[in-house]
Amino acid sequence: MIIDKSEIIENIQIADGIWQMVFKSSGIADRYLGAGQFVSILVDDNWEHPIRRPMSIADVKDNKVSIIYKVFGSVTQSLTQLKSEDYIDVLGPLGNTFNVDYNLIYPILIGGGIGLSPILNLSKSLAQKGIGVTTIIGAKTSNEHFLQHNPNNNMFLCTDDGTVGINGTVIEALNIVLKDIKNPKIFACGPEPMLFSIQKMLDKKSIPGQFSVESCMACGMGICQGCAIPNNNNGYHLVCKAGPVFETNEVRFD
Amino acid sequence: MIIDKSEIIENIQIADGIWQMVFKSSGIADRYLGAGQFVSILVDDNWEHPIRRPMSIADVKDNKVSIIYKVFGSVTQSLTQLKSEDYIDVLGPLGNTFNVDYNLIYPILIGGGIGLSPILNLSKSLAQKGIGVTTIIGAKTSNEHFLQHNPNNNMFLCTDDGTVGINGTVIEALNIVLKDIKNPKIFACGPEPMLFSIQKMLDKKSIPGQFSVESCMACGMGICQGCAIPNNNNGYHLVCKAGPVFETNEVRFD
Amino acid sequence: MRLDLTDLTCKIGSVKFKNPVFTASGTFSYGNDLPEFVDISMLGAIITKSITYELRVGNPPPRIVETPSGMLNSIGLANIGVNNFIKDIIPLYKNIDTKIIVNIAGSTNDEYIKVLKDIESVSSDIVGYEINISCPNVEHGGMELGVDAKLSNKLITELRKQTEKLLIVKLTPNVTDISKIAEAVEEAGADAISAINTVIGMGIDIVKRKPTIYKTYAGLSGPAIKPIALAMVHKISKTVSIPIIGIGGIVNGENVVEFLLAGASAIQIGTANFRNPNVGEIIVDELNQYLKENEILHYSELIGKLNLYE
Amino acid sequence: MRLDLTDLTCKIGSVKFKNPVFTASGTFSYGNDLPEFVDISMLGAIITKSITYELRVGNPPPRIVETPSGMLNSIGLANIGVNNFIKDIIPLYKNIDTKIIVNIAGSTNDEYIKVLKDIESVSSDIVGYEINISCPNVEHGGMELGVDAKLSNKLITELRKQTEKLLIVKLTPNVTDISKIAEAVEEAGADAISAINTVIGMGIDIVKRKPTIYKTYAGLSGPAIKPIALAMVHKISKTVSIPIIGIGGIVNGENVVEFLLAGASAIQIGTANFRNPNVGEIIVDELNQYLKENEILHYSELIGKLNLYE
Ligand SMILES: Cc1cc2nc3c(=O)[nH]c(=O)nc-3n(C[C@H](O)[C@H](O)[C@H](O)COP(=O)(O)OP(=O)(O)OC[C@H]3O[C@@H](n4cnc5c(N)ncnc54)[C@H](O)[C@@H]3O)c2cc1C
Ligand SMILES: Cc1cc2nc3c(=O)[nH]c(=O)nc-3n(C[C@H](O)[C@H](O)[C@H](O)COP(=O)(O)OP(=O)(O)OC[C@H]3O[C@@H](n4cnc5c(N)ncnc54)[C@H](O)[C@@H]3O)c2cc1C
Ligand SMILES: Cc1cc2nc3c(=O)[nH]c(=O)nc-3n(C[C@H](O)[C@H](O)[C@H](O)COP(=O)(O)O)c2cc1C
Ligand SMILES: Cc1cc2nc3c(=O)[nH]c(=O)nc-3n(C[C@H](O)[C@H](O)[C@H](O)COP(=O)(O)O)c2cc1C
Ligand code: FES
Ligand code: FES
Repeated sequence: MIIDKSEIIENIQIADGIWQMVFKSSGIADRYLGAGQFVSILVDDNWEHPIRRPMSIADVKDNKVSIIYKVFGSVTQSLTQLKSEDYIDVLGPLGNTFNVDYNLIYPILIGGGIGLSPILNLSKSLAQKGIGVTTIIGAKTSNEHFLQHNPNNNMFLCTDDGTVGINGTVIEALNIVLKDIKNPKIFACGPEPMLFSIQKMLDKKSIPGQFSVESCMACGMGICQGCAIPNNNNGYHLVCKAGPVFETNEVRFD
Repeated sequence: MIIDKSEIIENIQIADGIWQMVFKSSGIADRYLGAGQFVSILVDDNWEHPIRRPMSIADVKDNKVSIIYKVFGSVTQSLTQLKSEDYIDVLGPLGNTFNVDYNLIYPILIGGGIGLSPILNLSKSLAQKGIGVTTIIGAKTSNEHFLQHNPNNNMFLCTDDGTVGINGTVIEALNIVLKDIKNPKIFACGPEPMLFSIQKMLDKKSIPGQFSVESCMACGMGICQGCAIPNNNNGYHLVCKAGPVFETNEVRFD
Repeated sequence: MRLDLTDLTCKIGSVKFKNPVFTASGTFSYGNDLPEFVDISMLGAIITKSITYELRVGNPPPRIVETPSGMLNSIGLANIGVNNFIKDIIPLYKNIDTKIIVNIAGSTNDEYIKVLKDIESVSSDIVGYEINISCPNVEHGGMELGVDAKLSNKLITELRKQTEKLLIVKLTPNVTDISKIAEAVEEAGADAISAINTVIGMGIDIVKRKPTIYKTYAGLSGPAIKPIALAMVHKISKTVSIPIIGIGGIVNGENVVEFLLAGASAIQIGTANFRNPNVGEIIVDELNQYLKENEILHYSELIGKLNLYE
Repeated sequence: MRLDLTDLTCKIGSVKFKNPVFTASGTFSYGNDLPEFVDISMLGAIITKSITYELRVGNPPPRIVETPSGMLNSIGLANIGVNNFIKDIIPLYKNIDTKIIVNIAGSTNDEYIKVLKDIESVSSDIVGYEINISCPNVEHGGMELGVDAKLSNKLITELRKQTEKLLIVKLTPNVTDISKIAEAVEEAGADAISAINTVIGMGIDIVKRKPTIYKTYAGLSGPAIKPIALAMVHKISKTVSIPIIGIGGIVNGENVVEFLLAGASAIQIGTANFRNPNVGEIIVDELNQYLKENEILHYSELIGKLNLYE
């Protein structure tokens, strides 16, 4: 883990309100362990926003690190103002990685909303190893999608309003996909309600899975104890340190 | 007085740490009354700095308004980042003007530090009316000057370190200049210690004058009562409303 | 579906206001002398700067300074005094299309009573009083009256006898338990509570090695104190049943909704006026917009509608 | 002229520290498990997170949220408990090249005493204790002990009997008059005072219509509270003669100078660690730089050297 003033190589809008930023950081690239890990960024020296913003790593190529972000509030808004050759203050890599025991299972990857970033990363890295996967990406509407719905290639998009891909949530898509698959294991990242629904479904069908979860973070490195998420033992995990990836039965959303 | 989102036409460094910004605002230009008035600017929507920053008007030409500013702290620092075609939120024009009864007196203009902005403005507007004036501009060192020392043209620069013009403060320059002048009246703007010294000198020699003074302002329009400066009646003037220009004997610096 | 009609009318005691967006004392003069671009008829009410018995010239400068997301001020209750207020300002209120509430301050109980009585004695369009109990009180060793429940109760009991108009008490946040003070002034007959006044703070100029404000200690306001104000409004709302007017760091319509949810029935805008004195009108618009988007007919449906976790 | 040698050595009670830059409780774990780029040997001291008798899992999420120039937290004193602390953490301090101060919290006087006694009973490299009296106390109806001068005095008197090590008391700012509490703990034998702990605040999520923090009320920290902290440190310094450790919104070397001028003998960095846990080292550098540029040999020449206007 380091703090790096990283030069921005690219910062472009790729879908409605969704941006991709690529920055140079050999320090972070060298320490990177795999999909699931994240960085935490500081847009400027402004203390109106004292806290860094965590962003999943979407890709690492040589010394280039990518993130994909959605414009939510003021910090992600000012992030869009940065241009190539500007510098950004990045802490990372943080957290753990998905752990795909691919000999034993068939990976189904599910990304919803801004949760697609680690999922795309995982999908790409498994593809590079020649491992077959099925990927489901959910969004509210087609404008938020920047990928192609391609069932033949095991890439399923779905939208709440049916404007592209399957009409419905990722749960509906998952139900369709599951029909043809033996020994599935789910790898998912997305909003809490989505993960909660998936968790209930997997539980019922006794399908294993891993979630990359979110939580409000102040430090991202285990020193503030802010990022707690309930475990199944009347206690809490620290998402930034024990996570963000957990086995689906290790976390509680209720 | 209006609040205007004004388009920036130019924003350039003109001397060491000194910048000039020109922006378009017919609203402010139309309401502008003369040298001495100021605007109050907001660099962005950031609430880390809740308060606008007052800046003297250095020039108004058609619908173009200029300010000259020195980089002090974070707000003036971020001001330098703005480029032409960016927008800036400006409140103005604010305050009163110098009042040069030029039939009766010979105007000597003195600007020190960031106080040179209204003085250059006054000098220019008197020159346009064909009125002869002598101007003295002080700075710590030559790097902060962007004008030419030109005694033949009644333009005197002075520096604390003697690197350009007269070696010494504006008081020394004033003493030299005063020798040849009948019915002088002083028009000055600059740091408080400078104005205080000039005030004591004028008082001793019974020379009249007007000062444009500074004070910490929250509103710039008479509603916060923050910008008080002692009057000579055990009370206070509001600099933003009764000023910033006062007769030299109307204000107290002790 | 989006509502076309929303209702911002607001009632405090028996007084009706156009909307719950008021301007805070000391940040909007006496409601006069504002820039021409400010349309005060858009505001629910204007609270005047604090009026004392004698005129006060205020404190020596520096009186104000910026802090992170806030500002410190120590104006020293500079105001024209009750006589000039009655003579020069009250007549202007005939032509003003919003409600006026007079904020009163004093160094002794007697001073508060005299100011209020003098204003009561003339016919006027004023709808009520806001009592600023955060002033140093000479009868109690310079201590702020507003930190003591008994003293606050006593003052408000006396003032209540003098007027049938709206009597609002503005509380100081610089106390261990603001609920106690709130209870005491409710018991004394206050119609409503304003909260909060500024938080005691200090700034230091390391170059001059002096405080940034002449009087050393000063009042902190602005977005920095919004979390403090929300906590206090919420606590007070759990204690008293009279309406609360929320104050502290409000700069936009969303902030208003926060205060309503915390339990405020109306709000006041302070520091934000200095940036744009027309912010009140903008906030009224934003609030209307919010109600429409969330299909809320009357803004009061939001008051206190917070779902606690536990 | 510029000084080449400056002196940051700091003494509180009989303990010498490398410099007056400490890290605040709850913002630097137990001084272990920090990122490898953090050089803790640059720090004057580390204050551990609050240790209680039993381990505590802490509060349900959300526990933290950002506010303008600040943050709210309600971690709920999550910590491993004194036994695990003694077993797993204290042995690590042998190899740590900075001083360690253990912060202690409890729900009853007895709990504080038990924790302190247990740590005293093992030989260790700990130089002292910081007593967090801002916790809800079950013996006093859930009220924070630290808002009551008598109760604070009683607790510190008892703890003083148990140790000769540095005994520092960390005060809560949520009181009417912090000087009273400061006097009471000085009288009880405290070696120093830390001020301030977080200010009570609240945030509201208008979409969820819920508090932004599970426990409704939470602690405000960061630059937003710096003016409040400076005022309190200054007030305390006018009242007691034991050293004060200033805390609240410090993010750089200039902020440290402000606290020194206000009367602090050392400072702690809290929230700023979350942005960069190495900020302590940077601040030590900045402080050194400041001393050089201002030709100050020993930093203590700045302590309390504020020129008031009146
Ligand atoms: C481990 C981790 C990985 C993340 N990866 C990504 C990523 O790859 N891409 C991405 O766009 N975002 C990601 N996020 C979320 C991201 O950190 C927030 O969207 C960001 O903090 C918003 O900052 P802001 O200042 O723009 O919005 P704020 O002003 O802070 O918040 C604005 C709105 O955004 C919502 N929001 C704030 N924080 C979160 C959050 N953690 N999750 C969801 N909504 C939030 C708030 O509820 C609020 O309504 C991740 C979060 C975590 C914890
Ligand atoms: C009527 C009026 C007219 C002004 N005209 C000009 C102008 O034409 N050009 C210009 O450059 N500045 C002018 N100023 C001063 C200008 O407003 C300040 O320099 C500016 O607010 C600094 O903002 P900042 O955020 O960069 O610095 P801050 O972070 O606010 O302050 C940084 C440093 O600047 C100093 N400083 C802050 N305010 C002032 C001030 N009012 N005067 C002097 N020093 C200050 C502080 O003491 C501090 O050390 C004027 C001020 C007034 C009241
Ligand atoms: C410059 C200034 C002057 C103020 N004067 C008064 C006053 O005279 N009487 C009063 O009751 N409150 C006064 N206040 C307090 C405000 O009315 C308000 O309670 C406080 O500023 C918090 O709100 P804000 O954060 O929106 O500014 C003043 C505040 C400021 C900033
Ligand atoms: C996340 C967090 C956890 C904290 N935990 C503790 C704690 O366990 N014990 C304690 O005495 N203070 C605790 N504090 C208070 C800090 O030590 C410090 O007093 C406060 O944050 C003000 O300093 P700052 O503005 O520099 O953060 C905590 C603060 C934060 C932000
Ligand atoms: S974010 Fe601080 S401990 Fe996880
Ligand atoms: S700056 Fe507000 S009254 Fe002058």
